[in-house]
Amino acid sequence: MSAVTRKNRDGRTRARLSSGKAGSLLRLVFSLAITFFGLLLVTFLIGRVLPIDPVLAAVGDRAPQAVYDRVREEMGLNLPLWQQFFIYISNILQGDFGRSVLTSNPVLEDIKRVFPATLELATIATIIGVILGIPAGVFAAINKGKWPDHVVRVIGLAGYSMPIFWLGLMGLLVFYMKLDWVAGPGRLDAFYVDFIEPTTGLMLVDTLIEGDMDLFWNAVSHIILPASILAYFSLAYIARMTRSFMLEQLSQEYILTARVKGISEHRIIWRHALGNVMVPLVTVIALSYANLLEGSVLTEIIFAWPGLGLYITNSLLNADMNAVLGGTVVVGAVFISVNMLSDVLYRFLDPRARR
Amino acid sequence: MSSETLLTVKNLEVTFNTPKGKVHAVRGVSFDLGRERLGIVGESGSGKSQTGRAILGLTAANGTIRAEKMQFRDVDLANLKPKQWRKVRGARISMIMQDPKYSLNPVMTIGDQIIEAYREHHKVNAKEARLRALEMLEAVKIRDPERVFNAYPHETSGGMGQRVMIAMMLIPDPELIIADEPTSALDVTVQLQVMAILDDLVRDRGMALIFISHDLQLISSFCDRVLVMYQGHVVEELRASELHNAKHPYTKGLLNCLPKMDGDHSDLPTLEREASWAEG
Amino acid sequence: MTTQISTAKPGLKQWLTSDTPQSRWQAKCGRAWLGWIKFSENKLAMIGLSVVVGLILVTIFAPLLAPYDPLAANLANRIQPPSGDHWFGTDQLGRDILSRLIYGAQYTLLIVGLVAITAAPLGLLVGTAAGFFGGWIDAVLMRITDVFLAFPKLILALAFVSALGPGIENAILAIAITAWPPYARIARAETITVRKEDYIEAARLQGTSNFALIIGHITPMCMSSLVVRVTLDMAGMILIAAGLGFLGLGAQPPMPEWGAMVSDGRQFLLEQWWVATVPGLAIFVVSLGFNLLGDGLRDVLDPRGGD
Amino acid sequence: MIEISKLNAWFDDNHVLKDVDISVPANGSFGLVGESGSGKSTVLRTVTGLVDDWEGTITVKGKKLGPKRDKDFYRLAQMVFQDPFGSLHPRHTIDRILTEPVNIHGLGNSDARVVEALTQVGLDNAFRFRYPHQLSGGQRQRVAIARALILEPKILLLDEPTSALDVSIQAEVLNLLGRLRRDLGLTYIMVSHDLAVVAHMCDDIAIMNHGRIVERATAGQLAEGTLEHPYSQQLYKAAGGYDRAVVDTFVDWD
Repeated sequence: MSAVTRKNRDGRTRARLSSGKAGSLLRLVFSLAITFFGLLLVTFLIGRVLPIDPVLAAVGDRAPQAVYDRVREEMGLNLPLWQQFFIYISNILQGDFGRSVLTSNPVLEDIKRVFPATLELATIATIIGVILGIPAGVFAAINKGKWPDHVVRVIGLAGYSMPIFWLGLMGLLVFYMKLDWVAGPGRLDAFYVDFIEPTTGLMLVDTLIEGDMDLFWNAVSHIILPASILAYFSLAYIARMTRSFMLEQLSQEYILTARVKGISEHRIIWRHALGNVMVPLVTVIALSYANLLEGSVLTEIIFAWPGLGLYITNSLLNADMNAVLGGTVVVGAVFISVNMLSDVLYRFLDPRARR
Repeated sequence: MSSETLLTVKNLEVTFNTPKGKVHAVRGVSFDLGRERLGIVGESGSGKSQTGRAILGLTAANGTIRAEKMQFRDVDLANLKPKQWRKVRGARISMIMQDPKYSLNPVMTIGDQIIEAYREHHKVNAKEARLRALEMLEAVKIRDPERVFNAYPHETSGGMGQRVMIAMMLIPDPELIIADEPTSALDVTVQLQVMAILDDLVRDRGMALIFISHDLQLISSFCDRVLVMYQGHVVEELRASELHNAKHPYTKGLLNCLPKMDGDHSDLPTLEREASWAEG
Repeated sequence: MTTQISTAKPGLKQWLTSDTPQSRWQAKCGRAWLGWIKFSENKLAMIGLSVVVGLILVTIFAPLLAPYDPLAANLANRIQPPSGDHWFGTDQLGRDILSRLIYGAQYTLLIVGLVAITAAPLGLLVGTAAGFFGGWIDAVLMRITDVFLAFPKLILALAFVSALGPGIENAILAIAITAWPPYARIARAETITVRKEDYIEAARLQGTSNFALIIGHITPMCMSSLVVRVTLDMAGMILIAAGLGFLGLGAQPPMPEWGAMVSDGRQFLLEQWWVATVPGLAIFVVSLGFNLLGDGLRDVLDPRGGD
Repeated sequence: MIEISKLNAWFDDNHVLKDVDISVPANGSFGLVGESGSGKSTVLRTVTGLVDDWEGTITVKGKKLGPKRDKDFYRLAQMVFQDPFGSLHPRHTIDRILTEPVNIHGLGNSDARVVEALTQVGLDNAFRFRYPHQLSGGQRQRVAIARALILEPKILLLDEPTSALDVSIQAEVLNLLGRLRRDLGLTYIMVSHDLAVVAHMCDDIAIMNHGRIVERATAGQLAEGTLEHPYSQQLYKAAGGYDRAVVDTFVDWD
């Protein structure tokens, strides 16, 4: 090690991944690949330790031993573990997650069908969370220690503390069953379901494409309650982080500089301080978005929302491991990608991170 | 210098409410300022910086400023509303702070920050403001103003950052500049270069300057008059050229305890503090 | 030492707030006292603390507090509304909901306690080691952390529980496995900021071993933010545990676990709303208690206020 | 006591020390002066083993140093850092800060040693169980010196020990350091950006710029101002305070 570096030193050409823009991007992609590999390894191992026999699940428990052995061989289960893992990875890289026992479709096809529903829900929730959460956090920070701060703090902490399945049930009880302000479970009323051909899979977009406003408003009234409930969590998180970032920035010396210049308080808060807050806040928003994508499981169950969370849970309860592991890999991959995206965005927003 | 008085401060008091009780940072400071360079010198905790900030009404939220009189030309600084303060800050009184690493906004370009300072007080279009900002960068002897204009603060060195700071604070053409340890974060030679730039600009534009520093030697070689502060009080006021005739034991002690390049390795005289100094 | 304490006795408070402590013990007490003063000024945090203390007391004294046997079914007395006999009514098997709530507290406390004492030290160890040694140790440990962080928390817990079989032990294990990565991240970040501090280098220059540096010098600097984060996370763990219970993957019937109780009440939601509402409120209150406590601790221990 | 020759050091790809030679006799006091980035502190950090990537020879008390420092080295040479607010562990009492090195080296009798070290630096025993934040800057620096002394070293490496202090406190600490060197027969290498401080404290002085020693002088030569290298002359002039005419003669040494 030291001999090599010493030799290269005088030419000052030590090869380092971190040097240069391309290098740092390369490093990012590299760590992404490693993380994804780890994700596959863990899902593979979970699939292995499961007490559920995948052969039995495929052939049924009344199949003769010969059939059982043949299927076992077909599934590659008699190979050494590392070979099985290799096959698993190469299948997944080709988009082959196996077939779902429950729906008897290829798992990838199932995921393509259900994912837009989750995406739609999480996106609307995040938009609501950002629109309300950032101003609430700023408002709390500039009134630190006064009642607006306490109100935002209590609302936020309550959001963190609410069991989401319970809040969903209570929401349904009050706004659907008692008040009838919103529509109930599902993405559309049962009556409408066959009217719409999925183009993008996003109900609000599809109905607009078809130009059917009745359908559109029906979809809105279905999504508004689950999205608001998810948004509450995202709002609580974003508001809290905005507040603490904001307080940190407001105590910085450049804020004093701006005051010395005679800049208005309004501009100091929204241009100077928030400009700096946005840098770390992007990561927070990305994280909360990724969390909603994965965390909507319970909400989807309560609202019978045909998304990824409901799909994974149903498969899980029916021992449909291909579907569970496939779903987990997809959610994990989305999570990793969103994180990487926020990393790239961070570099873009913070001049200090650019090169 | 000229006999015209710009600023009169009488019995200035700055008090902070801390969890441990009240802290009196400044206790009864009075002085008059003409078109001159006034140095305020003192050790940490002497209240010198808080005196400077109080003149701009920028004491932290947990502090209160009280003064019998704080008159800047036609403005009564002791009784200003936030809106009126904004017309004074930057436009008429400005301040240069210690470390450009912290006192410039890290996510705004240097050009934008200078333009912001200018347009807050001068109604001009963007093109005109840009021109003025570039001129100003040239005036603080930055060799490549275009490049620095588009740069972010972290891309500049300490000395260059402080020149940018000077450009930003002088561009609205204020009458009084308060410089709060403007060069303590810099290396000695850079420190003097930055001071020379400040020196020239203040002289050319006929501005008054309050220079706050812990460095008695530096301040006496740069200013016309020096206030020596100790624990919130002004213990002595003297002409910079008369420093060697200082009368107060604190001032004398400060001068004596500096190591000198005379080849003498024997112990330095130390400063024996007396409680009576803090009673003013 | 004891004599010194007694001579300083004129007031305990004076002893605690002394500027010139006479012993290590007094210095430590004085520090703790100042922290407590600051903490107790925060009313919300005190509410949180009392909820948590209340939870512990209820767990300990459950047999004395509960008016009925939590498991005793009485089909003649099914889904009764709240009354003088049954303050929170009865469930679908005629069991007293209040008694079930009281006995259910122990599961919540057990889950939170076990996860905290397993996940937090693990995260601390991984994070400080990664941050302190840097290089390939850091790279390997942090990639592993990232992998676990990339997993959807609830789904990973679901997968583990379904792999290992439903039950409270497996729920705890599953939650612990998903809980440690953020602690490792925090500990690493703190370690990296203090690693290059002069006081660490000074200790190194006195011949302090790496192990002693991590344990004696770096860990104390990570503790504040870690304690805050763990307390706040306890609220989240309660919610995940309840979520697993709700899905039937946590504590198994007839155990009176709060999440499962909400699930039981789901079918009677419209007419007998209290069956689902009351245990949900209990989860909410306890979770809020931990959140308030953590938030207050943050103000005392971690003045920077970041997450 | 200390012989350094052809010392080179690198931070990543930056060559921060270039062929530095220093020789300090026993009970001598050597001063290194330079501006930020001159590499003056790196010399000390390399000697103490805080810099990994270096070449050259460092001989301390006749023993050539390898890549790693052993416990014996730390009993022989100790360092005092610049910032007294950063060099004491914020969660440890003064007592613990001073006791720990005694225990690490198994010297025993830690109570008496702690008291003695505090007395040596002029601190009352009342400070013993305080935390660093309860002390002033000067008191903290005294504790840092006590920590260095408690292992009874022969060499103190002083990295700008007074630059974070007020001048009146600086005088007290410099006097303390001078007295300790006389009384305990210590050998010093002192790093500072302040020519006057170094001139006051040291017999031999080296002026550094960009990792290189550009000039060597004795305290007597400094007193007379007979420096030859233009960079040292500039530094010397700058130490004299502000003079508009002198500033115009300055050259950037980048």
